[in-house]
Amino acid sequence: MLGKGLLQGLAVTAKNLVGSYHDPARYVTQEYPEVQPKLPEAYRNFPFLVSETADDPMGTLRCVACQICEKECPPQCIYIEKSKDKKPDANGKLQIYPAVFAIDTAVCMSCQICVEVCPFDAIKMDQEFAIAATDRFDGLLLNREQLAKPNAYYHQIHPTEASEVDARLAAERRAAEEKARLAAAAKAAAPKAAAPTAAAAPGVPAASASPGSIPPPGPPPSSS
Amino acid sequence: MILAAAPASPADAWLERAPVLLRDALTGWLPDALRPWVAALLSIATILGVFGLLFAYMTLAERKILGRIQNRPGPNRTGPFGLLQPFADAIKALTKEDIVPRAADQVLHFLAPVVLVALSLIGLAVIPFGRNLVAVEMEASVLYFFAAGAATELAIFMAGWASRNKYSLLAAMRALAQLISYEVPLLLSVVPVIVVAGSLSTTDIVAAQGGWAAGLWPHWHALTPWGFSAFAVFMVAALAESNRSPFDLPEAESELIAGHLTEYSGFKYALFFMAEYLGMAALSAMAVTLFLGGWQAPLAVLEFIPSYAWFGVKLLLLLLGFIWIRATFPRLRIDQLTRLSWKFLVPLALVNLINGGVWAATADWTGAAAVVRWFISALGVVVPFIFLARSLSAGYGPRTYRYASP
Amino acid sequence: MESPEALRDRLLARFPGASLELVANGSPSGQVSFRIDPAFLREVARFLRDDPELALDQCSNVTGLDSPDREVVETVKESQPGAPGGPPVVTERKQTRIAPGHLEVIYHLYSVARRHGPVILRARTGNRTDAVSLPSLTPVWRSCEFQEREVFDLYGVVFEGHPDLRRILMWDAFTGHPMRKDYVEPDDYEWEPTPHGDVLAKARRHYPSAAAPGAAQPSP
Amino acid sequence: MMLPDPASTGLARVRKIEGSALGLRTPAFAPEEGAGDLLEVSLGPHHPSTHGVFRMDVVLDGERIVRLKPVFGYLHRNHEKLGEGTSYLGSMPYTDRLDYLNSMTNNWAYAIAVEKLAGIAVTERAEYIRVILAELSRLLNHTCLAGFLMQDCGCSGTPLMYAFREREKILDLFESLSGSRMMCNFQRFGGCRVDPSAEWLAATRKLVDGYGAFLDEFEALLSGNEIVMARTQGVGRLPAALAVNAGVTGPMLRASGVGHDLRKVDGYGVYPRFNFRVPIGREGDVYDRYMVRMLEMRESISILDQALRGLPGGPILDPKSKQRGLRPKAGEAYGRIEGPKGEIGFFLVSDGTGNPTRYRVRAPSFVNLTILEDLCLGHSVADAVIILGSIDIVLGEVDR
Amino acid sequence: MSEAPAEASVPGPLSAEERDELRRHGILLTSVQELYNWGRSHSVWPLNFGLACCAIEMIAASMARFDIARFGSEVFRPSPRQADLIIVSGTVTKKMAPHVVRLWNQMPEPKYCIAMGACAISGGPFKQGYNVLKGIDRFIPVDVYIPGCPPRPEALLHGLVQLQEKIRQQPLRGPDAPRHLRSDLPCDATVPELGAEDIEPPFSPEIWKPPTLVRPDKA
Repeated sequence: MLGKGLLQGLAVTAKNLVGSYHDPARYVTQEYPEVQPKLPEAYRNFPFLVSETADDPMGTLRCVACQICEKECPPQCIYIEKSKDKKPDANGKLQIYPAVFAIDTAVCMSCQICVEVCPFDAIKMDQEFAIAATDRFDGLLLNREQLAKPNAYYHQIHPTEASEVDARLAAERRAAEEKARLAAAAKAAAPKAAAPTAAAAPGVPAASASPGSIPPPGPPPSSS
Repeated sequence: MILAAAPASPADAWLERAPVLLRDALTGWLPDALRPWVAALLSIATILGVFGLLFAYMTLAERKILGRIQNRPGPNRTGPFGLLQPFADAIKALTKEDIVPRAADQVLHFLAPVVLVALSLIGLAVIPFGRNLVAVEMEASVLYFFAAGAATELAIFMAGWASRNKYSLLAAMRALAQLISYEVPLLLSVVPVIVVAGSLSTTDIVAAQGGWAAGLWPHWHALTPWGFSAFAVFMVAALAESNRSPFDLPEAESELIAGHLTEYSGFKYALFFMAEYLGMAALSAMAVTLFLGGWQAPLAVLEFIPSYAWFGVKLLLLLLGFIWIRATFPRLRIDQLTRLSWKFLVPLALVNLINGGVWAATADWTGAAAVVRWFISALGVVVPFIFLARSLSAGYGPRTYRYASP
Repeated sequence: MESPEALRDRLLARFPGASLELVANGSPSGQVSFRIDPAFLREVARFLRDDPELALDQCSNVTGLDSPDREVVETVKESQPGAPGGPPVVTERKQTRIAPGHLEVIYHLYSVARRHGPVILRARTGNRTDAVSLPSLTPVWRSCEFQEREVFDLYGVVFEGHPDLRRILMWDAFTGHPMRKDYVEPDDYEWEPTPHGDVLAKARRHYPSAAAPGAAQPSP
Repeated sequence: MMLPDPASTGLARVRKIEGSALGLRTPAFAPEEGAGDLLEVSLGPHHPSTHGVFRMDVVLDGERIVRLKPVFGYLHRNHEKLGEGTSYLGSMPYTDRLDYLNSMTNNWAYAIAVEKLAGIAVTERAEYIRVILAELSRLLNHTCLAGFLMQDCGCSGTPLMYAFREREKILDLFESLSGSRMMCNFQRFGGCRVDPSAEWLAATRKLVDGYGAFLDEFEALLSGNEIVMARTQGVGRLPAALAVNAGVTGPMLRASGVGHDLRKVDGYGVYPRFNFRVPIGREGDVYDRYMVRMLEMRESISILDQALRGLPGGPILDPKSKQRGLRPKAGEAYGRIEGPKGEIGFFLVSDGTGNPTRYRVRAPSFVNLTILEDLCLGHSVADAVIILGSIDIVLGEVDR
Repeated sequence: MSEAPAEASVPGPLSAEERDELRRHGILLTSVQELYNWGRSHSVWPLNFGLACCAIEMIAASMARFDIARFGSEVFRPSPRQADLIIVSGTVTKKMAPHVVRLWNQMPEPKYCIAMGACAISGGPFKQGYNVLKGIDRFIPVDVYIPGCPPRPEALLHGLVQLQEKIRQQPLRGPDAPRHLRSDLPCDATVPELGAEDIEPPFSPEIWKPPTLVRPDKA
């Protein structure tokens, strides 16, 4: 009969109109600025650099400026300059560090390939999405200082993943220490031990416990 | 002084008489010669004010109700509960740059929105908003109303043609087709009411619908079989006349961008918007007057509520219906639109004409005969509806589907 | 469906003059293809479509492929008459030659009716500059219409017999064929805060002032 | 409070301008002898119903279409050229942006092509996860399509809102699994990137169980609606023979009565293990295309149900597979799957280096548009809009 | 009110905090400038215009879960004549660029532009493509940049709130006045032509200056 379908349709909309006042399934709005979205743990938006501690982010960056992410980044939005000197990392080991590490969020597509290819667990995905700016270059080009965020923050946004990473890093560190100890033992057994290097290599295991022992990062490299 | 005793009839209640008393208080000190003029100006101002405000809040209500139907709140942060939203929109529209294409017909381009708003407004003059609340009483007020209303589509044509834009031109052609098709059923559906009420005056028609059967069943036209049919035809035609979904072909967004509005910006565009809502309100007010008993209360015991409040409630319910329909239905195609009119609404209205005539002729049937009268009238609605609906929906229908053999 | 070799033999028997070559595929996918003399392309295609056993009624994919001109180093043996009576002196000389490139169009055919495929056809143009025309297969399969237009647009293959051969993705006034390997993009370099080696070189070209002394430059 | 005269404050200014809004130059059209006054209209590239930046150059006789030429390329983002300069892994996130409603199926099609090219095996669990995600993607695509189609028919957003309400639920699943709502970048060569947790599977189960009820309500709103039927039945008829010859695939081909579904024909992945049917239409008009998708969603629910129940354990990525620095042997491969819009295929040519020498996307939306003019001729503008809507295009895929 | 324009030109006698305090108590309007800015900031009607992936998230932002209507911005106008805001949502190709600029020119003042997503800001992941415009700000003055690929609908809402805030802060006189009230700025943007190899000009010289190669962190 003509009109049956029309009435059926009207019934559906009426059900939704009434339902929006009592049925949460029919009133799905999340009022954004007041209600922040519940982001799932896996959510990714723009990368950040993991540093071990919050009080000295530049000194404890995990990144060793190997530039793999820069090469693999599909839209080529990462720019890294290696440092000319070495600096002790969180473990006290002398490492090359990124003198410049910039990510252009105006280009980044948050594909997380940089995270996948990073062998040092140094770059991870952030969950920050509200970074709209009125100026493109001041607001959207993130440099090393803006990108560095402490491991605690990583634990906060990706707890499961961060624990896994920490466990893996700890295991690696233990293995490295073990190896270093064996090497040191072997060298000690040998008549002449290269004492200075052997002492430097194992380093201080828990850097976060004694951040003061780490020398502050050098002055930012001037433009060549 | 006024509430000295309980009123003998609802017409004497203080609240009921408040608008009239207010008018008299405002004009009472004037010389007699001036008094009707000032009173008329006052009613114009009231209509403008009330319907201006109604327009503002109709837009908000539409946005909010549409929102609710679509499971969301709608505007809610401009002022408390979003109540200031229409004013923000008005300020923006007023201060927006006005763009006129150089190729456009400058005069018509400017005139179209003005004419449209004016024509949408003047129809309101003859609507009795309550007992004794009508701006202009005249003998042929129904005729006057439809004469004024018929010109609105012309204004849309003006807008579409003057813009010199291809989309606007298509919209103008559609508006004309719509005008020609839907004036006929609109008017035809009113004729039985005039026949039954025996008058062309809106106040008389409202008066004819007064009273209740057993105090429960009001004598509204829409509650009789022929009246219901006429009401339905009237409302469908009213939807088309006010270019509301599912008949919003002239400004069909998904096809013609904004149709005749494509070249309008700023305040002129706001005027079109206003005209659409005013036209919708005017036609709804006419439907209330003709079919829903005007300002009459639905139950005898509810008469203590002032008549204009009842009118307002009925008007708002009809407007809610407009919004509800808009939220639900897709749009018709232009050929289907005209076919719906010529092959369905017009024949239905014509048959209904006879039906209404029979009803008028059998007005003195009582008792068991009244039941027969009802039955005949119902038959006169249902049978043509079934036949016409069948021919209208020939070729369309639900289908069954097969599955591929693996 | 018959094996590719059987199909090749059948096609050769049906079209005696056609040069038909079975192109092997080094990848594990094993999708072999037939390279066909362009002169016979349309007839072969029509045969493949209408043959009741094959019934390749759907041309799923049309692809262009660019093989640019390349340098070939050849070792040329030259024999010169040596000392009288003695054997000729054979000298080996390395000689570079420009092997002309070509454009290739690849058609992936499937049968909807018989549910098999793909049969892959390939045809080559003579070179990349003037002999770039191939017969259009749009009269055989409608699905080639836009895809051939795309190959024309991006590779510059001219399809003879195409009903409406215009640029499809780029605008009409555009002159280049961007999918060719030697296409040079217009210099609309966007200043990038993250310049990489080659990007930086581009930047220097684009902003000559940057190379001027005194202007701050990022280190490469 | 009274506002000062806008002109004096400069708050508003009147501008007289040349040209008309949206006016575009259209190519000249020579009408045939005896034709009436014809109107050339350019629908798009900015038009509410072209589903993005697409243009139809239309010649109208009254409102009847006598010629229609689609114009492409307004979203030609050089996907294929970029693919030739990027590593095999690096192209994966780009495939997300082809048909941006269905990144999961694009990923799968690309992964299948690379797996064929490099001879990579896929683990059993990953195959099931791929099926689950592809069917969720199909639900998402068809739901959104129905919403957009009804928007084109002139609905004031309500069906689209309901469709997007459900879409958000599916996107929540995608997001909690892959980390992104739309650009999942999820499939890897030889498997998937993340193993779904038990909670994720439970959430998916909940969605699948509730989806049928949503479809019922959605169909109550639309499928039996007289206006919808009047608008869509008999409009844009596509004969089966033309559909096959023009390379039309997916629900559009099936609506024309050809039971061609790559999930059955190619039997890729683990689809042969599932019991499902392929709905086909009779008329091949817009209504059939809409209904076939509706019915397909019900089959997808059934596949999801079976896949969730039969999901095996094990690794999600073939341990022998390589992602970064993949260098397949020289050769070529064409891999295709049944995407929600039709056959989506990738043709890759390798020369043994880390980048493909040719990276070609066989986009279903693009090929399906071949017959757009045939479908629209003789119909009105309003019909052309819904015919385009029923073809279900995404411009990212059409123009690539 | 005769003193209204004068009031508009100078900052009101009240400090911002006092004004906020008043506003909390429901006393809203203190000057024409504020009324004007309040009106246009709460009635930003976007153009119904989408380019690519970001357009889907833009649509999602107007749908039930996010509901851009709460800010009074759900009135997506199909015609540029009635729109206040163009959300450039997606990759602007060179073929499309003239149309986008023309749409911008067709919008009446005051008008705003949001560049949504990486592609609209800089060409994003596709910036190496031959047919991709490297940032819509080469032709159109952009008010708010929203990075992301695509930005979440919440990010778009965040951008919209920023735009509203920006509108509310605009003085109507002086060098910081909005563009449409300044006679020294052009009314229309340059519409590029499709040339033989590239669009001509590749950028609008009045709006965009090619930046010098100085990295911000080193300048």
